[in-house]
Amino acid sequence: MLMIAVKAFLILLYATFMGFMFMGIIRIVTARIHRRVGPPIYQPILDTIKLLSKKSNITHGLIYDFGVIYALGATILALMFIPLGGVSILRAYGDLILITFLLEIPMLGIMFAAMSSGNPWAGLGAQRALLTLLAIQVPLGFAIVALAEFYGTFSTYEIVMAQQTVGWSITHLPLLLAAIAYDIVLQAMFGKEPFDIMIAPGEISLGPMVEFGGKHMGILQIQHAIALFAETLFFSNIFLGGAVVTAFASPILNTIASLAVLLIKQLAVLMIAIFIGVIFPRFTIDQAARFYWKWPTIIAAAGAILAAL
Amino acid sequence: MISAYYFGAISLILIGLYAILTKRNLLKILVGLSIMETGVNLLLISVGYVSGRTAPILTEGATPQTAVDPIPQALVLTAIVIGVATTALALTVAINLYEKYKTLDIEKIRGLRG
Amino acid sequence: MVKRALAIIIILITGYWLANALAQVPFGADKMLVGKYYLENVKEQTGAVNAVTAVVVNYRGFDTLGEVTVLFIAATGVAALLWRKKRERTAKSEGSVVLQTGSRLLLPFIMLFGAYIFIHGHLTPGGGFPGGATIATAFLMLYLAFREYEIPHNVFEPLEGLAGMSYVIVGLIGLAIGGYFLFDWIWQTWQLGHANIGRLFSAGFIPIIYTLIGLKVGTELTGIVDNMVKEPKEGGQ
Amino acid sequence: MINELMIIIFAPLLAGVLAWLLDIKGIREAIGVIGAAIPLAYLIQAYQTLSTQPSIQYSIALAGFKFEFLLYQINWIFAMIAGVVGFAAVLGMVSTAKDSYEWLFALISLTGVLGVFLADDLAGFFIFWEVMTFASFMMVLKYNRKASLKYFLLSVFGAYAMLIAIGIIYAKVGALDFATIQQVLYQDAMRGAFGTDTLFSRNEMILVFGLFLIAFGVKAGMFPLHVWAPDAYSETNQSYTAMFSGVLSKAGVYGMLVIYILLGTRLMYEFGKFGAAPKFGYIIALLGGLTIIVGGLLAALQEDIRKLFAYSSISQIGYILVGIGVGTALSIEAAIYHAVSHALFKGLFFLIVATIIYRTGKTEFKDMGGLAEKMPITFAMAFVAILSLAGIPPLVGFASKWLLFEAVIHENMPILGGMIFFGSAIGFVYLIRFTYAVWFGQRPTDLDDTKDAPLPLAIAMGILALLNVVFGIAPGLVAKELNKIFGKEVIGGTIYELNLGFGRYNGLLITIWLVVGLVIAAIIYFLGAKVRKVPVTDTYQAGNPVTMEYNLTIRRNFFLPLKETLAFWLRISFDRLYQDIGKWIEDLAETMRHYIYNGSVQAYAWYLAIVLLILALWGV
Amino acid sequence: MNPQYASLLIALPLFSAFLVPLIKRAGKKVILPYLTLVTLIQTGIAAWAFKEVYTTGKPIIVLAGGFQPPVGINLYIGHFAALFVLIIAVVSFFMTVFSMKAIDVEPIDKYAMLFLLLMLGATGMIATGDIFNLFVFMEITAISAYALTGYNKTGEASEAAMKYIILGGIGSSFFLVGVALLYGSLGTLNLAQIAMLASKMNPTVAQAALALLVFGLAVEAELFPLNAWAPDAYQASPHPVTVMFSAFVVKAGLYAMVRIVYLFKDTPAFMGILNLILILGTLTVVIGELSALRQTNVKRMLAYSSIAQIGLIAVGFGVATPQAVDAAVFHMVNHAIVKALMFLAVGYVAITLGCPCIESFKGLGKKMPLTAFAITVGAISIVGIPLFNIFWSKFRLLLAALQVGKTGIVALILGASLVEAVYYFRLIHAMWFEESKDEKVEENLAFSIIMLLLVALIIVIGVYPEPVWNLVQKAATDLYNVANYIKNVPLLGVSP
Repeated sequence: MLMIAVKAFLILLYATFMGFMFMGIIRIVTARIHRRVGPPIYQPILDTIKLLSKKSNITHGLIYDFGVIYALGATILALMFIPLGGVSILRAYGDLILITFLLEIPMLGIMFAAMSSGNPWAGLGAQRALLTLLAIQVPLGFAIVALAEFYGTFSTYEIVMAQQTVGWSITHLPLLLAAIAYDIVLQAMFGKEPFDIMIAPGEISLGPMVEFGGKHMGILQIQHAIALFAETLFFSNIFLGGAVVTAFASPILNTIASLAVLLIKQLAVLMIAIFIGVIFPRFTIDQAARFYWKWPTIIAAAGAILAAL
Repeated sequence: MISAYYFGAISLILIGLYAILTKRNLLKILVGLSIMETGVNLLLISVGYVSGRTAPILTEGATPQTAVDPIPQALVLTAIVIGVATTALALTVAINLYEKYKTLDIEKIRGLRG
Repeated sequence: MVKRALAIIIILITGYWLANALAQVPFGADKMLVGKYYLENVKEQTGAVNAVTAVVVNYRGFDTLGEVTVLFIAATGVAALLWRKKRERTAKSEGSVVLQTGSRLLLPFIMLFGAYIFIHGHLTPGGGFPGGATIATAFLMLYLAFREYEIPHNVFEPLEGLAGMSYVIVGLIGLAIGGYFLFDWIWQTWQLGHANIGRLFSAGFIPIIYTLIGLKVGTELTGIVDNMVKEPKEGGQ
Repeated sequence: MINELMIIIFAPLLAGVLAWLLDIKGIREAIGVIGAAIPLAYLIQAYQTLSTQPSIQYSIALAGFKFEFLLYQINWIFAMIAGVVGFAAVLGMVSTAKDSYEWLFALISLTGVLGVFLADDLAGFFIFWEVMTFASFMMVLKYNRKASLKYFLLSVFGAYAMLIAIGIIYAKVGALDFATIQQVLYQDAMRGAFGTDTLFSRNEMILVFGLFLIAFGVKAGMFPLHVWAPDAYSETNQSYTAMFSGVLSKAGVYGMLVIYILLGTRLMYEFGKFGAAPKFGYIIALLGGLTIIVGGLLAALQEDIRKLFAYSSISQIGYILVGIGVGTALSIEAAIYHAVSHALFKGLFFLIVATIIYRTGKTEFKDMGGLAEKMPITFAMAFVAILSLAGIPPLVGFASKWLLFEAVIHENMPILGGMIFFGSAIGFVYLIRFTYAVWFGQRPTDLDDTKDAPLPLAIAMGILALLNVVFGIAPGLVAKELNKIFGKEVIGGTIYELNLGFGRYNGLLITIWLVVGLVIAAIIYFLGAKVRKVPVTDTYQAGNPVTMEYNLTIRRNFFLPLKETLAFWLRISFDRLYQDIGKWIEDLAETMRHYIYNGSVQAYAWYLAIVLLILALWGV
Repeated sequence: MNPQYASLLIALPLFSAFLVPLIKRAGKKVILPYLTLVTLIQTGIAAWAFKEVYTTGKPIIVLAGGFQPPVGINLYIGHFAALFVLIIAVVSFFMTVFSMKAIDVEPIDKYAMLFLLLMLGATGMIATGDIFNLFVFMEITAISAYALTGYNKTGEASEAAMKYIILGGIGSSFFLVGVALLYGSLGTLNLAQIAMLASKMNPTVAQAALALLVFGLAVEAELFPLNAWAPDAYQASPHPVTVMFSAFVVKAGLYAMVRIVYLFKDTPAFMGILNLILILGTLTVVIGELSALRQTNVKRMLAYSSIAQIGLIAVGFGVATPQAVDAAVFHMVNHAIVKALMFLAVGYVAITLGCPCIESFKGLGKKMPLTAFAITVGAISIVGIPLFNIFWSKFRLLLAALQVGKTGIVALILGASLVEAVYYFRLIHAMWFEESKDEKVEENLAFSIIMLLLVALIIVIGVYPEPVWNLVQKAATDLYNVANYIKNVPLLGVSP
């Protein structure tokens, strides 16, 4: 019991920290591409601490508070189910469908909180976020279907283990297609261009986030960090072979090594997202929907059908 | 070959029918109806006829073996009366119709339709 | 024209069909089954010499009852449909002198002849219906001859009903006495007139019924004539 | 007549008639609630009996038919759905029903649906089917003629299709009871398998299946026969709709199961399989998938709260059909599970809608907003319902949906898999729309003195919400009963855990960790400084000072971009197609009537002559 | 009691009709009460006959004049006839009550006579065992119906009567041709003997005779396209008469047709004629329902609906399996009850509010709640909702048709039933949920009682059809089992 608690706490800390690092990396890389210097990599952590320690906070009611808490709580919940190398508490229950759903839940909390503020930008942002969600769901679904059908199991952990013997998922054609689709989907999940219409900073003032400030925003920052970590982790696990290191005698070394392997893969996923995001301009919401319902869907569906055969 | 009585009877029936189908005057149609009835009566009677026999009145000279079938005659009696009744009623209706519509052209008496 | 042509085609085909069927019912052949029975037993069972009359009144009494009813309906129907608050005759002129005199003169004879026809129904051709019709012609003649002539309605109408009722009552008496509706109790139970077959006082209730029918038909047809010659008075319904 | 099955079926009917005859306010409500409670009580009692014997059977002979009733595991589950949701709906009606008319027909429809579930022969099945259809139709007729007629026509069209199918089966089998039909068709399939002549030809099987599919598809609201549902669900007492949507549509689902029970083997033999699914089932599943998408998308575009949930109902039924269509033991169990959970959360939703309409008198999103503060209890219920429908663990909606996903995808059905994924997202979409427009944002001033739910409605909602939570945390409770259908452990695991071998879900675990996550988040939250509450006008408005006069909440055309994206597809409307057909028939009838009965007696005489001619031609 | 007393069923109405001119002397006011009394007695006699037949299980054979058939005419009051004679009497009794309010056109005494004779004619048609006698009774029915149709003496009434007379006249003429052919071929007119000899008949003659007989009776039985007189006649005749038309006059014609057709079971033409009836019946249903769809005159709408129902019954007889005949007879009974109720209620509305047009029915639930309720129950029943009587018969009928593989026909009929649902529910909606300005009307107690009685009957049969179903089964067997029919008639040994 205690072990689990400690483990969970460590995972949480690691994920949060890495998540913030990722956020920092995004900012730095983006800046570099823009030929700027960019902030230091720990800047997001500073920002968050600043937000959390604000003396004056406003609220729009119970839901406003609860939504934010719920978002973070659900993200933590999702994190626990994703296999993280050798250290995982609930990986036995890490069901593909479950995780897919869990990764979407935090958004619900944010939406609740944002909309309860009554700010029209928030409403507009929520609408766009939802439509984006709708748009990505089809290719996402097909990608998940392709995976499940290819491996005949829904357990993320088993998929990781299977990849140790048959090779990374992306080395198989159906799953390669699925991975491509999923990666495009990931772009929207991260809220990066060209699918960032929901937050569109210049247009609707960050959309759902417009009203948050102080500790609410701080919590959401933490949530964002963890979510970033969790999403890249999930992708690395299911498509990039995850990490099962048994080379060392010491389990601790094994764990550290696997975390390192995973981290590299996660960074790779992140980089792709950043590069795409920096290159492309923003899509309007109907363009995004049409796009997602066309190419990624076709690719993912092809993958799924191939996997089924 | 069909007998002349049958032929006549059928002809009468069909002539009556023809009148009903083509004439536009209500009275002519009723006349057609009457002709039809007459034809039917003739047919009934001819069905009961037996060659060479007399009326079924069994006084002297007539025996059951020399009389024709009495039933059709009885039937025709009834049929005639029924025909009379129908005609009487039909004419009455025609009177009423003329009073209301001021015409007997059935193409113009079309208040109830659809 | 098309209509006529079509009508003719339909009629020809129908005619051919009927003729075809009738060809299987040979004309003039002895096809009697029940008829033969009637002819053979009519005298003993009904006492009538005229087999047709026996069939009409005795064997197929229900038909005749129905027939009377039909005529009754017709008369009633005509009266009902032509009923107006006020009606009058609209004949333009009186009949000629010949007609007037002739009809007065002939009236009793025509009526007598009519009575003869229905009373002797069981002996000679004829019966209630022709007799009644004959009587009605007498009144028709009166209508033709005289502009203002009216039959005595308060006699005719009850008479008509009474005659009909009596017919039913005769039938019901048969039910009471013989156990069957329209049972010829006079001939079969009381056995009256068995000795004089072929004469007037024979044939059980046939003369009675024919008399009733004659009266009824006479009054009814007269009623129809009466109704038809009148037209609604201006202002009446 | 006194038999528990009869009591279960006819208690609501009797209560309805009594309530209608007495028509005294207070008493009729009491009678109605008792009438709905009796079947529930007896069904719970029957659970005991069913644990000792496989089924409870009863039959009566009437009008030359022998009506069989059988209560066993499958229909016990369905009857329980009817019992629970029906009871809750009736409780809701205590507040919302205006006159005895509604009591009469609501309770009759409960009888109808219970009868459908318990009937064990096709005649009884059909009769109760009609009773149910009729009673629910009368509930709609009171509110809207057009909607009700559309509902009735399509339903009766379906019912008649079923009647023909029943007749075809009856003609061949010579019996109407399920057991015989099942047996004969099974033997027929065997005969076919051995190459001898079969009783039913291939075309007849297609016909029978097609007719049944239409019949049950209509009731379930299957695409493209769903067009009645949005109107009918919305144009009636919303408490009743809880039953209408929650239970009556399940009759269609149950009917699909009946297809399996009666014709399954024979159809499978005739048409073979598509992957793991029987081909005929795949048709059901595919139509189910389309239903999910069409229903969901249209739900998102509605401007009327009732319509939104009506379409949502259609969409959710699509899931069940997909599960049934795939046709493995697991997928059927998953479908039934989803039927249970759909009844629970959709029943809850419609009770919430009933409460809102009861308290505000409004039905359109544009007139609402900010009600969460005024109706906290109702909002709490809505929160549970939303989470459940959206498929958020650990509520029952997720458990069933998860099972369905696993069952479908495991059988290598990629297309169906994609469809249901899309469906779950669209569920999110329309729910947020509902949440936003009704509960949050600026409140129109005329809603300022809105009160919370009346007690009966609150109790009714409480029952359903509680079950939503309980069955979500402990999905094994339901799974255990479902396993009894097949007599084997299709869904493994414990009371809290569902274990399929290739995937597992533990409701309790998720609850615990969710709580842990929430506690962590809450700790961070409470570490921060105190908060100050501000009104809705005090938000970031890009510098514009706003007052309550401004409408700050987007209430109309919330998903306008979606509408624009789908513009092309929205032009295709089956509703309009059916209406056009209807109008065309009416016009045809009108023309024909004037042409045939044209008033001229000569024309009529010609008809006689023509018949005579036909007779003559036939004779010659 | 002597079973021959059943002949009173014919004698009493006749006698009473002939008595009317005398009764009239006592004043016009007594005529309708007298009429009520007569029909009540008739109901009593019918009930006695009914009890007699159903307790002994043997038909009553009334021998007119004491001559055994085929020499004399016999009435055959079997299970079917007993049942229907009772229905005729009861419906007539109700209608006499209704007439007291509904008939305000003179001459009331003639109306009473015609009314009685219409009842008599239908009774006779159902009871008689002789084909020519059948013709006579048919004419009695028809001619009194002609007269009653035109009774209102409006232009419409006269027009309807004229159509009825012309079409009926053609029909009866050809019927008589058929009788002539039959007689010429067999030498007998007794139905039982015809049945006995039918198989030996020349097939050409048999076909023609049967076709002509069916043709003639189909005009009375309203089979499409021979039914063109019917909607007009229903619409234009006085309301009680419409009820009688729908409840039993037409059914008597249908019965006669079926009785005759079944006698020819062993002839080659039998199957053909059945198919003809089947096709005509289906057409009748479809066209009847479609024609009713957009009617604004509710009475005419009901007329078309009534025609369609008759077509349905004809389909049942056309299928001609025992099950189908059972169902068809059941449907006859149910339809008689329901249509009596409907036409009564609609007529009542028409005389209270002025016209049977749809405007009168708007908001009827407020104006005349009981009448509206009665119409509603009737409409629901006709549409075929379970727990109401017609459902059972319709359901059984369609099942029976499907059983012999008439899927297409059933599909057509069901399609037509959908149409039926549309117009009936439009009516119901108009009655209950549409507003109207008019005040509430005090409803007549007697009519209310009659309507409630019929409503109760509808629901009782709907909920527990068992007793009626048993009766009906016996009645249908009586109709269908020709061998038994021949056996029951004590034929004299007159044979070729």
